[in-house]
Amino acid sequence: MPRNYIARRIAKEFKDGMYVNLGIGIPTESANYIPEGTQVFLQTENGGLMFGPKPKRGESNPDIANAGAEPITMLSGGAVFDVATSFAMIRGGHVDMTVVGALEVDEAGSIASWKIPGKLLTGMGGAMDLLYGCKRVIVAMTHTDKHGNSKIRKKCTLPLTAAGVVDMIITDKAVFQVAEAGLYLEELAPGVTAAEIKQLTEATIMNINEWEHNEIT
Amino acid sequence: MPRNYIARRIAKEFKDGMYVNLGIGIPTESANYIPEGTQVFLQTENGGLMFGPKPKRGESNPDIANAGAEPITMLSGGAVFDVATSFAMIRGGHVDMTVVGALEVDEAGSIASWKIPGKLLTGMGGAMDLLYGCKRVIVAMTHTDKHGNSKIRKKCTLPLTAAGVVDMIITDKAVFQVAEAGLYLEELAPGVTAAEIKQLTEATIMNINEWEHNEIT
Amino acid sequence: MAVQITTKEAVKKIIDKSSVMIGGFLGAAVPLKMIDEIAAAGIKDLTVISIGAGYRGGGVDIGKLVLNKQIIKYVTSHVGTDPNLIKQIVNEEVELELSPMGTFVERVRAGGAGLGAVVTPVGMGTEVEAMAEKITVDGKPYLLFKPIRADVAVIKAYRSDPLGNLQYQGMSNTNPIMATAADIVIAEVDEIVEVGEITCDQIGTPGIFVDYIIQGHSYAERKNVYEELWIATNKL
Amino acid sequence: MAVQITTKEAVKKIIDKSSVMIGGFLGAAVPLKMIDEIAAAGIKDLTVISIGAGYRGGGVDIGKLVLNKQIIKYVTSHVGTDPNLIKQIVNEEVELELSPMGTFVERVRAGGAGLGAVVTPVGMGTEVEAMAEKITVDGKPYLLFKPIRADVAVIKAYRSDPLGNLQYQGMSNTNPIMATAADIVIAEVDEIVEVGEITCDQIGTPGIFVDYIIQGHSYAERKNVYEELWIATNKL
Repeated sequence: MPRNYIARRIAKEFKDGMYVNLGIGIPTESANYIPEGTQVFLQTENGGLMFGPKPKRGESNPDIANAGAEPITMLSGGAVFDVATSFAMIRGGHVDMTVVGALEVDEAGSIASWKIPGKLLTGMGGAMDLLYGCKRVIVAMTHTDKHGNSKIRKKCTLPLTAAGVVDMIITDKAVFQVAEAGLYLEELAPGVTAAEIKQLTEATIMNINEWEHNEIT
Repeated sequence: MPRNYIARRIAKEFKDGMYVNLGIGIPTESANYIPEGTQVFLQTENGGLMFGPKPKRGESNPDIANAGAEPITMLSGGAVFDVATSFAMIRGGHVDMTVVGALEVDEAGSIASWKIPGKLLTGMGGAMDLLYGCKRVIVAMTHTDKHGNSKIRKKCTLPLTAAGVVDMIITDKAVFQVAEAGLYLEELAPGVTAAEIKQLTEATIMNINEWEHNEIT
Repeated sequence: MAVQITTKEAVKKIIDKSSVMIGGFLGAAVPLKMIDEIAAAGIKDLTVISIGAGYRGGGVDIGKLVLNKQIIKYVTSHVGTDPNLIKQIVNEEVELELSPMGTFVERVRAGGAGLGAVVTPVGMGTEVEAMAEKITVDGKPYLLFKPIRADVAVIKAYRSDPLGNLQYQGMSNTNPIMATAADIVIAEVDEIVEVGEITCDQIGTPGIFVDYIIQGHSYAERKNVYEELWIATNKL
Repeated sequence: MAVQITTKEAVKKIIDKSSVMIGGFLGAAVPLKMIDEIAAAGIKDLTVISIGAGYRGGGVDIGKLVLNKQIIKYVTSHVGTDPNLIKQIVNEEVELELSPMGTFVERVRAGGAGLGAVVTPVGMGTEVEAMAEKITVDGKPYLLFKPIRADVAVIKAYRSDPLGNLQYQGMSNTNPIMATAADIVIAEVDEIVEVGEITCDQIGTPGIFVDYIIQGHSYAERKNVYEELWIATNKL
């Protein structure tokens, strides 16, 4: 269950009282695994804080939706506001963390997620603001693309969404810290070896020797 | 009653449905003379639209005040908002008219009202935004200073509050239009002659000859 | 001060080649009736300014104008929800002007607030640098973007009074910002109530910004439209 | 998320040489209790950032900090209401940084919103040109001002819930903007209510912006303070 591993692993990064913006897909799923006793306030860039699960049929409100225009509910204590306020909040550094998907990430913490020249044309939406403004950026993605190529690159080859912003990378195979000096392996997914990670990762992993050494001894 | 003349004359400029910001003093008094059947919406830069007279004792609200922090009431249909919104409204050209006092005005429609070097130091407050942003600017002031010197100058001698923004000047003695080409006398206060205006006004009055001619014939 | 008119009268304010801001967010809180009427009127060569394209999949709300090929330029931050629009952009039938979402919103705000530009760090180090002017403030690099205004803004609010005071409910998203940034502002509302019924601190957009009010779907009708859409697309 | 603390605890967040934003507008909607406590604590060399000085005549609200000579720099748009402050400025005891009121507000907003600068036409052709950098956008001249932030913002709201969600009533003026633009944000409120009592569309400042809540005067007490002040100064 790689998908499940990623979502559960993201959830370990939630600290009590955090304001978090979650990207669509696996990041959003991670909200299902928020640890007991930890209160996390979810932000949605279209103008809401502290939203909850989707409503029951018949109980939706046409003006209460997430950034994908899907119906949500507001929790008690939640707030709604306009998008200028929302992006002031995001760009101004008030949101503690964002978790997003990516096409590529690199050693410098740069991320490509919005464009594949000649192929994927969607516009950057709010991603650039979120990646610039949120205090902590976690990228959640599969370790390799469908051809088995590493998505953790020495240097991103696709157009960047933001340069040097990523703090942590969570894949289906491992967890990395992105530090000033480069990438550090922090955790392996169950059943995955350091040797396998080394082979599947294009980027240099600063501490890979320690991990491999530990595996051998 | 020169003061009364100015306030009453200002009120003639109010058109139905106008949004107007009135400076303190005589401009504010002009609201007492709004013609019957004309609805004027008063804006206050600290964040209110459609405010009314001061409340009765015991009925004031500490958070309902005008730009001078004096108690006012909100009329039915009135709105309150923050100052960023208020100045977006003002600077963005949404307010139809402002009426302000001045130390000096000149032929080019420039106005000095916020500073006398070495004497008056208050800061410009919202005056520069109002003068820049409001669609129509009326200056209401005495024609001369306490020494009898013309306050309508060829060129302002005091630091400007805004350059080339004034549309109309209403004094205790006359009313002027400020056009591209210069100053045009539009009206004389009761008992005032064109000759007197010519003598009391430093600025060139483009059509003063016509007025003098009419007086002689 | 606003005037109540019919949807048919309102749509006449928009002509061929107009620039039109449309409030809402990827299909949510959009002026549904006005969009239908713009589609029906067949106005052409529109520059549409909206934060993103219409509801995912295309063909509904703003997507109707895309299907009708009424748009020649799209000013936005995201078109990923509408495959028809992407096709028209790739085929160069529609010109695309992108900015990051927060920058887009500030550009519209600047247009309405009389500011000369937006100066933001967002997009530095990306292709966005080519979409703006680079400037340095206090030794740090920023991108300078120009304000955005439109001929007409068509926005959506919950209720209005006859003065054009608008009340929102839920996420007002782009609507209050766009209400400030066009020469003509048309607000479509669920309900028009008497003056005073929307109290001074419930007003999200004061009437000073609004020129015309039109009666949209009632809240109950609109809720129904969205419930059906959400059920059909497996979101509810 | 916010934490409720006492006024005495809150004032410890402000130290000698701190920069402090104070919400309100020329005496209205200011955090009265916090100002009293700052005055009592005798913190020195403060940079005070507020849209204008205190209530006309001086000596009350912010004017107490002036009387105490606790301020070394004043960042504002207007000092005309406080003769004591003007005297200290003329005597060079207090450094003055002025900008036009709308520009001041945008500078604070930019500070809180992560924007790099404010670009405005206001002040062109006046002495204000010397207070900013001149830039040209689209062939038109503008003034570029830097954002303003503070170490601590002390703001005033009507009610709060324990999450720090703030509700305003009447003119909120600078309070919601300043709530975004400081490292530490302290909100003084009339009343602290339970979560949920302030509904999602009544929240003027979401709790994400607020660090500490303090119980100010009750609404009834505060109304009394202002009635007395207004009656004493012949305004009511």
